[in-house]
Amino acid sequence: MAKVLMKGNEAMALAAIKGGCDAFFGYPITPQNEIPEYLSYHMEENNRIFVQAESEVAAINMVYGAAGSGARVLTSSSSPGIALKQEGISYIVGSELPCVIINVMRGGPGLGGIQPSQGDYNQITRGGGNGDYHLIAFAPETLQETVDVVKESFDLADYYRNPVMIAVDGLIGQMMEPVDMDKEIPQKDLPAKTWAATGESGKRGSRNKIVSLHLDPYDLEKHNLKLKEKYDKMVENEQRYEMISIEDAEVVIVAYGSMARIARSAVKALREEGVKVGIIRPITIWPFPEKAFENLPESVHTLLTLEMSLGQMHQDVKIVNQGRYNLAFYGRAGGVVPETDEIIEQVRKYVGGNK
Amino acid sequence: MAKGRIIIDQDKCKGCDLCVHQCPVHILELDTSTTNQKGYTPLMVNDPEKCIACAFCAMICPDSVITVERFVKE
Amino acid sequence: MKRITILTGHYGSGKSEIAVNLAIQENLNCLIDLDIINPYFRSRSVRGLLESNGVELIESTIENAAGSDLPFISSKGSRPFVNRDLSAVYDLGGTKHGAKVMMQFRDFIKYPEDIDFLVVVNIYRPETDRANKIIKMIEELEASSQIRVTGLINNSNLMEYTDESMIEAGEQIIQEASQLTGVPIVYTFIEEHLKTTKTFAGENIILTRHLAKKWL
Amino acid sequence: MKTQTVYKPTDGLVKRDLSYCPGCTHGVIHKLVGEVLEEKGLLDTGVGVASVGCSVMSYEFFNCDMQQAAHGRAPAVATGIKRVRPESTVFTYQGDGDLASIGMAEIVHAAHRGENITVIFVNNAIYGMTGGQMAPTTLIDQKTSTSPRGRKQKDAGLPLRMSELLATVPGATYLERVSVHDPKHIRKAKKALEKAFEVQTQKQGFSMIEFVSTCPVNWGMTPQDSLEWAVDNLIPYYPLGVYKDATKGDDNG
Repeated sequence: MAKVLMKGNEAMALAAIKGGCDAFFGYPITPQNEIPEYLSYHMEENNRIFVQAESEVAAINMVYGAAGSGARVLTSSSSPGIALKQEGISYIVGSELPCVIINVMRGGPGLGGIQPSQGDYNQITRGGGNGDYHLIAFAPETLQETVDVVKESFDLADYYRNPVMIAVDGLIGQMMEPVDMDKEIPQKDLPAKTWAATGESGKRGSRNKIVSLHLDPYDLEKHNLKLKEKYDKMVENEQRYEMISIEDAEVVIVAYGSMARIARSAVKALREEGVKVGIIRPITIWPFPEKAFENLPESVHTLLTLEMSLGQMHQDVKIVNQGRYNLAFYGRAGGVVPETDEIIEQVRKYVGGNK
Repeated sequence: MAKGRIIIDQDKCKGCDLCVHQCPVHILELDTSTTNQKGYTPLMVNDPEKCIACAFCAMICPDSVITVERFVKE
Repeated sequence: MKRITILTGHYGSGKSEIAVNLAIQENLNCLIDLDIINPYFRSRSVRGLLESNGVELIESTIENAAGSDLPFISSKGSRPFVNRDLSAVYDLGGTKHGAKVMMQFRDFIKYPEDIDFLVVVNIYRPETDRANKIIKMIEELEASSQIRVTGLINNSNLMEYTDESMIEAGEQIIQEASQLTGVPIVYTFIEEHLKTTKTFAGENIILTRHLAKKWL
Repeated sequence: MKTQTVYKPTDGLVKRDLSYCPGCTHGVIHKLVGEVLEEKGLLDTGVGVASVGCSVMSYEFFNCDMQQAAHGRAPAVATGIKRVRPESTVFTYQGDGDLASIGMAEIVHAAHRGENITVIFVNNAIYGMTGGQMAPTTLIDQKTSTSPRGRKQKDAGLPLRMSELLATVPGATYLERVSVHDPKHIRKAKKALEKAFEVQTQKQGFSMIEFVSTCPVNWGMTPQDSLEWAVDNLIPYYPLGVYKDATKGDDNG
């Protein structure tokens, strides 16, 4: 299929339809509004469900209900709205339900602003809801990658019976880029959802319950340990990342999403001058791609974390680094997007340094 | 002559007393001389001959303890 | 070109880039950004560039609010409609929802003959990839703005991947819509990187991208 | 002598003991819902939504598919289920803290959208589960663990009447308030439930039956005194009756 020119939000919405999304529940918030707008028109056309809820809280609980009755469900929002959804996300994980959540991040804290940011890193990877839980979180860089992971996420969510989040900043939601909407993506062999409360206990001959309540602490712990096994499996199997110009790099940038795009253009310019700099680009921010840091070349002496936030991912870099390399950080916040030259200047501070 | 009878699932009874107050012929009472499996004083029928099988006791019972049968002519 | 150009179309069709290019290349007096749909990549984000080229930017009622999605529009937006000394380009938000803002100026439009109301079309946008869809969009835009569409712009592109054949493919489909509606193609915009010697329908203008950063 | 069964425990409830306190009318209401589901043949397609509060474990009791919802969100969860499973019979079972306080937005908007679901609302004017705190429906001067001197209007406002409130919402189809304090009212309550589920099976939209209920433990009364207190105090403030019936299409707002 030929490429088309898509806006990020619109592309994610169409990708969800192509990924087999049965139902969408959402609430308006800038800068993700094109997602519900697109789906309000096109879901009905495809005989699927679209509901504009009264709040983000209601929307995520509608997701819970629909996912619990076996549907493939999507919700989308932006940072403060995702904060409101945390209650439902925790229940969805606790009840082992699959769903896909798109977060088009904007500046915070509070109402913040509508300009792009990566300030939800902690909210996404540490979770704002209660209890021990995780969700797979993709932080794609291009619209093609975004479209591909949205489609794949529905399978992954079903496979793990766990929510999957697509975490992009507002720039990716708002930008235009050519995309092949029908690019093949990996598919999983998925069992039937025999656990779902579909309203067919008569046909099934037994009744299904979707529950996150466990009255006996030992039962609850057992349930938590079972969930933990799932998270361990995700950590083992779902770390995704890209290594860019790493082979002889002295300084390795760690950056994701739009920040990785800017870093990429900085690295291109620096490489033309012979500066040895590369990038580790996390594609999943949870699980954090620890494997990418395992066998870096001898030439590396500094890891430079770049974020459109103030050192949230840098904490993960510190954890994985374990004192091996010099660590440096540069971030902008509040919706300010750095220029390529700014990044070049940052990298220059560290080249030629000692290990 | 009784018009019917009630069958009490004694071990499910929580001894709440609601049925006792609903019985129009006043034949129900809690048996305070004993406790059931749950530790409650269960329901008993004092004068079964007076039962009119109205089922009021069963209707108000929150724990579905009572089954009511009416006698029918052969 | 007419004294006033109003640009409409689907979002992502390239209206804002074209507005900025027209304002600068044609030395227009003002650019009026009426985009209440898009929160990013609006022509108001290049205020400095416009002002250094002598173009007055008219946008929100709030100053320094590039980070706002509030729809407040400056009342100065009506000036070119009443003052015949001013040349202007209006940049509307995408789709019929963006075009409806024109209704608030309806009573100021004294000289309709001065106005070109142009639909920007990129056939690589799925909502305008066929002649019938383009015609439907024209009808929707006219209905919500209450202004008759006077021309079409071929802006068919896949950004840096654009080649001549894409512009030609766009021309073919837009021409079809043009023939069915009688609305002419008035401009073809050509990506700057494309060093082409070919000529396309309408006036041909080289498009320099100002809004999207290089790394995008 | 031959016998004929006049009344037996319903198969609409799972054969296990209810967890409620002795004499709590939750049990009576559970039974009625179970009976109606069974008699109308709706168990096979039923999906109930349990809320938070004393009825949090109701997913163990209703003999059909069940989902447990976060506090107050049952109508949103039910919306999600009903939209993707329109042929199922979806009901929520909620108390007054759940429905009238934390879940106010969800209940109003589910009614407002005219969601084709049935809501069982149990109003006993107190938070039972968490230890007898004041509910939005607690009466003026009623003492609870968070209104130790009795509820005062100047601090806590007047008690909320949910059936009356929802009757002003254009999307709601059928609203009735009932009581289960004696057999006559129990029969009436069952009829109301039958009507509510019929509204759903006829795809006529949102229905809610509000039950005036009791809480002997947190009210600090015997079960029988609780019933009498409800009759003397709750029913005068929460009058029984049909608050909206748009099933004939003569009042759809």
